[in-house]
Amino acid sequence: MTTPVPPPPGRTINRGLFSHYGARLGLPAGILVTLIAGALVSDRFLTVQNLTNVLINMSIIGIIVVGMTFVFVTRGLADLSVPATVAVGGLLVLGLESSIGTIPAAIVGVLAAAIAGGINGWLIGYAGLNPVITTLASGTIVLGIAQVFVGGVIVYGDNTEAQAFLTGRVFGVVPVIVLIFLAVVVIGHLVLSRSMLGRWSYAVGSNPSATGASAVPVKRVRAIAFLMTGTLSGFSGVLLGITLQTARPGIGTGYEFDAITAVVVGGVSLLGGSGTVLYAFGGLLFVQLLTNIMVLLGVPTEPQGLVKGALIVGAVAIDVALRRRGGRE
Amino acid sequence: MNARRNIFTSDAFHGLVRNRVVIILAATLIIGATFVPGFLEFRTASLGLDRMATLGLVAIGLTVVLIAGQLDLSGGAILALSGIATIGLQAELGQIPAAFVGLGVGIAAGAINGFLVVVLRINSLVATLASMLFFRALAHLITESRPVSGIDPFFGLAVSRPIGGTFTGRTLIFFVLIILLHLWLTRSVAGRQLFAVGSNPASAEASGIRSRAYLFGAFVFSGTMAGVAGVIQSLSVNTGSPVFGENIVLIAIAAVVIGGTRLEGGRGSALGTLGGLLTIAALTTAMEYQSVPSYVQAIVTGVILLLLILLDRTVSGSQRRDVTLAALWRRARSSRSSRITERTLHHEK
Amino acid sequence: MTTSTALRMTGISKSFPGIRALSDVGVDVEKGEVHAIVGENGAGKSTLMKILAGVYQPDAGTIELAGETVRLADPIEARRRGIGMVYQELNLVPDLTVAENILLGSTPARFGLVDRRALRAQARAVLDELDARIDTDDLVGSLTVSQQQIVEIAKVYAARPAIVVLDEPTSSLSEHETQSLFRIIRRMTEAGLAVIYISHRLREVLDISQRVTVLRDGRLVETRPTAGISAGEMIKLMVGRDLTDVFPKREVAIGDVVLEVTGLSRVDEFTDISLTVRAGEILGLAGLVGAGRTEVARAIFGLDKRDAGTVQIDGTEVSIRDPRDAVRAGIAYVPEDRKRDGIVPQLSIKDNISLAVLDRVSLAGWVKGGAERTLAKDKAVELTVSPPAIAPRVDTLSGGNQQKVVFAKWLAAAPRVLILDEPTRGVDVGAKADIHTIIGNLAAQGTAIIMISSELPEVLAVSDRIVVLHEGQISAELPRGASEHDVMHAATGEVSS
Amino acid sequence: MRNRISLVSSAAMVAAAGLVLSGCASAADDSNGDAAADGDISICYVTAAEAHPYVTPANEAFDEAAAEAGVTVTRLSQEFDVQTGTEQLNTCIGQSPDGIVLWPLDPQAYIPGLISAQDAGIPVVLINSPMDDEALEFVTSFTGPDTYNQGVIAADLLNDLLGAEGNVVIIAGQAGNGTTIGRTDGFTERLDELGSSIEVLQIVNADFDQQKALEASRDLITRFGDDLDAVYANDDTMARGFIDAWAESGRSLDDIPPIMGINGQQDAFESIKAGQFFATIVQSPREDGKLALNTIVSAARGEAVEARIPIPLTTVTIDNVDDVEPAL
Repeated sequence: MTTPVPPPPGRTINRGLFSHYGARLGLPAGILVTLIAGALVSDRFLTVQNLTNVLINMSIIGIIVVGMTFVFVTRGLADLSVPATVAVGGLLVLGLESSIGTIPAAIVGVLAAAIAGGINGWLIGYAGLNPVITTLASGTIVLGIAQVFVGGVIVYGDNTEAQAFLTGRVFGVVPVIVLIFLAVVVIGHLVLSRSMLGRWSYAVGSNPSATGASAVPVKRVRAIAFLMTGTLSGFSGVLLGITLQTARPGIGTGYEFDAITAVVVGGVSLLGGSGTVLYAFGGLLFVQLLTNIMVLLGVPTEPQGLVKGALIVGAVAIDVALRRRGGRE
Repeated sequence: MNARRNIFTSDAFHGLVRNRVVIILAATLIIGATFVPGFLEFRTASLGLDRMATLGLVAIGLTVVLIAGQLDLSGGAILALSGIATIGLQAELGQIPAAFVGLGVGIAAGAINGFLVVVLRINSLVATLASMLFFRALAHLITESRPVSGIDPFFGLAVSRPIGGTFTGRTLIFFVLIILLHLWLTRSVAGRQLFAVGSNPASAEASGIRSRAYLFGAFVFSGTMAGVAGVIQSLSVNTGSPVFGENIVLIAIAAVVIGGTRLEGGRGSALGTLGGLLTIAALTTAMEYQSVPSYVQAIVTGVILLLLILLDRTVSGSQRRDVTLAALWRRARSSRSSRITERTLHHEK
Repeated sequence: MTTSTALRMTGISKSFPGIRALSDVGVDVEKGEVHAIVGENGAGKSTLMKILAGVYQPDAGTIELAGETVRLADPIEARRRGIGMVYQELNLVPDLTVAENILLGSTPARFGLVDRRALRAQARAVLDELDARIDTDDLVGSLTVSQQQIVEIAKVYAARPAIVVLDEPTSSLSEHETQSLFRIIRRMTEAGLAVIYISHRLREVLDISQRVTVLRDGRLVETRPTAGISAGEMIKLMVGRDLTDVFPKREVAIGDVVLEVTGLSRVDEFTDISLTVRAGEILGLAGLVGAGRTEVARAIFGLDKRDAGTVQIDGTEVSIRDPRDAVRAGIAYVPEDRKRDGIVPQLSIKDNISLAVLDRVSLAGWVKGGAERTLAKDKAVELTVSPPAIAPRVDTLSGGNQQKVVFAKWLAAAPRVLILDEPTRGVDVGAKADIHTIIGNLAAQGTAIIMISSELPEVLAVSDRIVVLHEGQISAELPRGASEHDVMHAATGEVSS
Repeated sequence: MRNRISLVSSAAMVAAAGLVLSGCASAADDSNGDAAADGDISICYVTAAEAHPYVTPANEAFDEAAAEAGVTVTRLSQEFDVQTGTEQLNTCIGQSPDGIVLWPLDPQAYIPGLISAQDAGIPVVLINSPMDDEALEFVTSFTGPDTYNQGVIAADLLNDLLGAEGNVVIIAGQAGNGTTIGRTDGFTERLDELGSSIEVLQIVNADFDQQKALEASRDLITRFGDDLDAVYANDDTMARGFIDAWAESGRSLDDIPPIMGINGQQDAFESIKAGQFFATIVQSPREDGKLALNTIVSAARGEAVEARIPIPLTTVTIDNVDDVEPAL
C-alpha cells in the first residue's frame, strides 16, 4: 500500500474512450470552426491567395515545431535556445554565401546549428541538466558567438536567384518553401511514429527508468531530441535568411514561444510520452488561421496575444480535464 | 571511477560549491576593481545597485516560485501592466492611489497565474507563457501601443535619486524586501513549509500542509513583486509603456539560479539570489565601463550560468552532503565518521 | 466493550467498478498491541488501510476509535483523529532538518516564526522516547535509508497518534536495522499505542506481533494470536493451498556453463562476487534485504557501473557497459520494481513487448509493423496475458498482467541468461503459478536462470543451486534440498568468517 | 583540521576563477581621468542597438568623428529596450563624463534621467529621435532628422500623387518609439490639414524590421489587394518587406502601388530606378552620427550650440535618383 494514489485504473470503459478520442477530435473540430468563421468574417479569407499566405507564414515556424515536438515527447520540457540556432543559420548562410556559394553556406549554417543543438543534447541528455535553464544559458552564448562572428552588423545576401527559388511557386500555386515545410512535417511524423528513434522517444517520455532498463539508450534519445530542434531551427534560419536576403542576430526572437504555443495547442503534453507531429502541425495551423482572421478583421498585431494566451489555456485545460476524468492522471 | 569519486565528494569541494555565489561574486569584484577605474567607488556601487533594483524585485518573487518547484514567465508583462496603471491613472486618481492600483494589478495578475496552475492544474511553464502573452497583449491594447506619461516627472525622482548620497529609494526598498524574504524563508513556519511543498508536495500534503494554497500564494507573491517593480520602475521614469520588462524575467531566472536555487524545487535561498543579482550587476557594470559589446556580455553571463549549473550537478550527483559551514563545524566537533555512505533514497530528481 | 480497544472496524465492505475489494471485514486492535495483517496482494490489505487513513470511504461498515464511532472524511481528518500512517515510500523533505521534518505539520512557533529551541527540544524528546540516535540538525537528505525510516516513524509518533500503521517498513532495512525498528515499535506499544503491522515477511510477523489477521480475496479468513502459529500454517491460511504445489518444479537436464561472473565488485555495495550458471539451471540468489542481490543483478546487466570483475558468456569474456551490451550478449533482467523499471505505461502491450528488441523487428531504423505485431502476439499468448490483445495501453492492465508483459518483453529477447528479480512479488496467486510454469519451460529450453526472491519457500522449491549473499559478499553456496535453516544461517552471516 | 583544508583550497579556487574571468574582460585603456583637461574629453553614448541597418552606420560615423576630435567614447547599447536605456543613462551620469549623447527610444521615459544629468552639469545631446517638448528644456541640443517633418513631406508627396484621394496603409516602426510616433503623426495630421480624403486603411507595427514587415505585408496585400493606392513605410527596410511580399504574392512588380519610404537606403534607390518605389527621404545615418558627436564636443567645451540642429533631408524620386548619394 503505497502513498494514497488516485482510484484504481479500472474506470468504466466509456470514460476512457471519451478521453481517448476527445483529445483527438478537439483539434480538427477547432480548425473546421475557424475556417467557417473565417469565411463568414471576410470574403477574402477562403481564397487560395490567403490560405497560401497562411501556409507561407507557417513554414518557418513549422519546421521548428517539428523539432520541438520531439523535445516535448521525450519530456525535455522546452528548448529556449531556438532564437540562437535560427540566428546562426541565417547569419552563416548569408555571411559565407559570397565566399563559398549559397548551398555550401547553407550546409555550414545548418551544421553549426546542429553542433549547438548537439551541445544542448549532451548537457541535458548525458549530463542530466535541467533543460529550461540550460537552453536559456546556451542560447545566450550561441547568439553572442553568432554576433561576434558577423561583427555585430547586419548581413546581406547577394543571391536573389535562391530567394526567387524559395519564394517561387510550383505549378503556379504552392510556394517552394511551403513544400519544404510540409516535407519536414511528413518526415518528422514518420520518424516519430514509425522509426525506432520515435518509439524510443515515446518510451523515454513515458517512463525513463523502465526504458533504460529495457536496453534503450535513454541519454542518447534525449540528446537527439535537442540535436533535432537545433538542426531544424538552423535549417529554418537558413531558409529565412535566403527568403529575406538579410539577417540580423535578433531574427529568431520569439520563435521559441511561438513553437511551444503551437505544440501545446496541438495537444502534445509537456509530461511526455504522447502526442504526434501531426497534432503539433494542427496546433500551428489553428493558431495561424486565427491570427490570419484577426489581421483580416484589422486587429492590431500586438493585442493578438490575448487570443493566443487564451488558446493555450483552453487547449491545455481541456486536455488536463479529459486526462484526469479518464482516471489516468 | 574511484578517483572521480573522492575529488567530488571531498568536503572542500562541497564547501566550495555550496558557497559558490560568494566566490564568483568576489572574483567579479576583483576583476572589476583591477580593470575599471573607480569601480569600487561608492558612487559606482550605488549606481550598479540601483540598476539591479527592478531586476531584484522580480527575482525575489521568482525565488519563491522556484523553491515551490514552479516557473513564472509572466513577470515582465505584469511589470508593464502595473506601470501603465500607475502612470495612466495618475491624472484621475492622483499619484499615490494610482500607485496602489498598479500594485493591485500585480496582485490580481499573480492570482490569475495561481488560478491557472492550481485550479486548472496547467503546468506552470505553459500557464505563465500563456499569461505572459495575454498580459503583454493587454498592455498594448490599453495603451494602443503608445507609452503613457505621468503628470509630474519630479515625483518619480524621489525613487530613483540617491537619498542623502547613499543608496536610491528603490535600492533600499529592494534590500528591505530581500532581507524580509530571507527571514521568512529561514525563520518562519510558512517559509520552511514552502520547502516541503517544493521538494515533495505529497509529503507536505500528508503532513497536513495545504500544498495548493502555498502554490497559489507563491504565484500571487511573484505577481505582487512584479507589480511593485512595475510601480517603482514607471515612477522613476514617469512613463508606463507596453514594451517595458520584455526580457527581465529570463535575466532574473538566471540570477536566481546562479544564486543556487534549483528549478526542480525544494532548494534555494534569498541570500543566494542576492549573490546572483550582485554578480550580474557587477559583471554588467564592469563590462559596460569597458564598452564591451552587449553580445559579448551575453556570452560571459551565459558561460557563468552554465558553469554553475554543471558544478551544481556534479555535486548533487553524488550523495548530497550537508555542507553548510555549520554542518562542517558540527561534524568536525563531533568527529563522527560514518564509513558507509549508502545511496540515499532521495536521489536527485 | 472494553475501553482498552483502540480500534474496531466491523462489517467493512468496499467495491470498485468491477472489483469487490472488501466484503464484510472486521478487525479490532487493542491499545499496546502489535496487530499484524497479512495476505497476498489483492487480498484487500491496502484497501482496508486506505479506508482507515481516510483515503477511501467504506460502502458499508463502521469504524470505532476508542469506542466512539467516527467517519474519516479525508487523510487530514484521520490524522487529527490519531491515526498515524507510515507508508512504504517515505514522505520526507530532504532539504529540511530532522527536527523540521518530524514536526513538519505542527512546528512550534511564536508569532509565525519558528521557535528553534522548542523545535529542537521537542524533536529530541521524540527521538529519545524512541531511543533513536539521530542528530536533530542534520539535513534529512544526508541520512541513510534506515535513519530516514526512523525519522518518518518519529514524525508520525510526534503527532501523538492512538494508532500507528506500518506498511512494509522493513523492505529496505538490514537485519540489524530491522531489530532496531522492532525496538522502537515495542517502545510505542509500551506507551499504549496500537500498532498495525503489514508485511510479506512472515518470520518478522511472528517475531513482533501479538495477533495476526489473515485476509484472502477481500474476505477475513481468521484472526489468531501469533503465539504457536508457524509460517507454514500462515501461508496455508493466506493461499488456502498446499505449500508444495505453489511452486511446481520441473526436472530439467542441466547443460554446461553459460554465464560465468568472476570477482565482481562495486564500492559500498558488493565485493568479489563469483558465480556460474549452467544451461537449464535455476540458480537461486538468496539473502536478506540490503545484502546486495539486486545490486549484483543490475551490475551484471549493466544498469549500474561496476568497479571490478568480468562476465563471460559461453567462456568468452563480454564487455557490458550498459543494458544494450547485455541484451546483445544474450542477458535479460526482469526488474524488481515493476512500476518504476518494468512497464512503460502510456505505450501499448505491443510496444512494451517489442521495446527491448526493437532492432530485431526493424529494418534500417524503421519498425516493420507486421514483424512487430507477430512477435508481440506470440509472446502475449505464450505468457497467457489475458485478454491476449496487444493494443490496449499497459496502464489499463491488472498487476499480474503487467508482470506478464514485462516477462514477455524479456522473452522476446530470447536470452541465453535470464535474471529474475522478485518475479512473483505483488502478483495474485493464479499469476504466480503461471510464472513458475513459464520459468520451468524456459529452463527446459536451456536458458540459464538466476532467480532472486525474498520468499525462502519459493527459492528452496525452485532452485537447482542456491548462492546466499550477506552484506555484499557470498556467504554460502548450497545445493538443492538445503533447508530454510541453512539458508537463513548463511544469510545472517553466522556461518562464514 | 579538516576545516582549515577546505578554506585554503577555496581561496585557491577563487584565484583561479578570477583569472578565468579576467581573460574575458578585454584589457582596456584607461578611460576618463579626473575633470576633462582641454583636449581630453570623454563622451558617454547610449545608442539604440548594435546590429541595425540605420543604427550601425550611425555608430561607426560617431566613432570616426570622435577619433578625429581626439575624444574617448564609452558606448552602451540599449538593444531597443527602453528600460535598459533609462538605467544606462544613469550609469553614464555616474561616470561623470564631459557629455552624454542619448538615442531616445521613448518620448518621455528618459526625462528624470535628463534632469539628473542637468543637475550634474553634464550636457546632453539627443540623437536621431525626438522627445516630447517637456524634455527639451533639460537637453542641450537635439540633432537629427525632424521625423514629424518627414511625415509631413511624405503626406504632401502622396497627396499630390494620388490627387488627394485613395486608400493608403502605414507600416509603422517600433510601437511607442519617438521616431515612429513622429513620422506617423506627421503624416496623418498633415493629411487632415490638407483636407485630403486619402483614407488610412490600417496601421501595422513592424518594428523597423524587414521580416516583420514582410509578414504584415502579406496579410495587408491579401486583405486590401488591388484597392491599395499607396503605401507609406516609416523606413526603407520595412518598405523592402512590402516589396518582397508583393512579389511573393505572385503580382507583377510593375503594378505595385507607389511606396513612400524614409532613410535613403541603397536598395531603395535601385527600386526607384526600376520604377518599383515612388520616393524616399534621404536621412544619412553617418550625417546623424557625425553631427551629434560634433555638437556634444562643442557643448562639452562650453561653446553655445543650437537647441535644434536638423540634418538635411533630401527627397529622392525617379527624377533626381541619379544625382543623389544613397545614405547607407
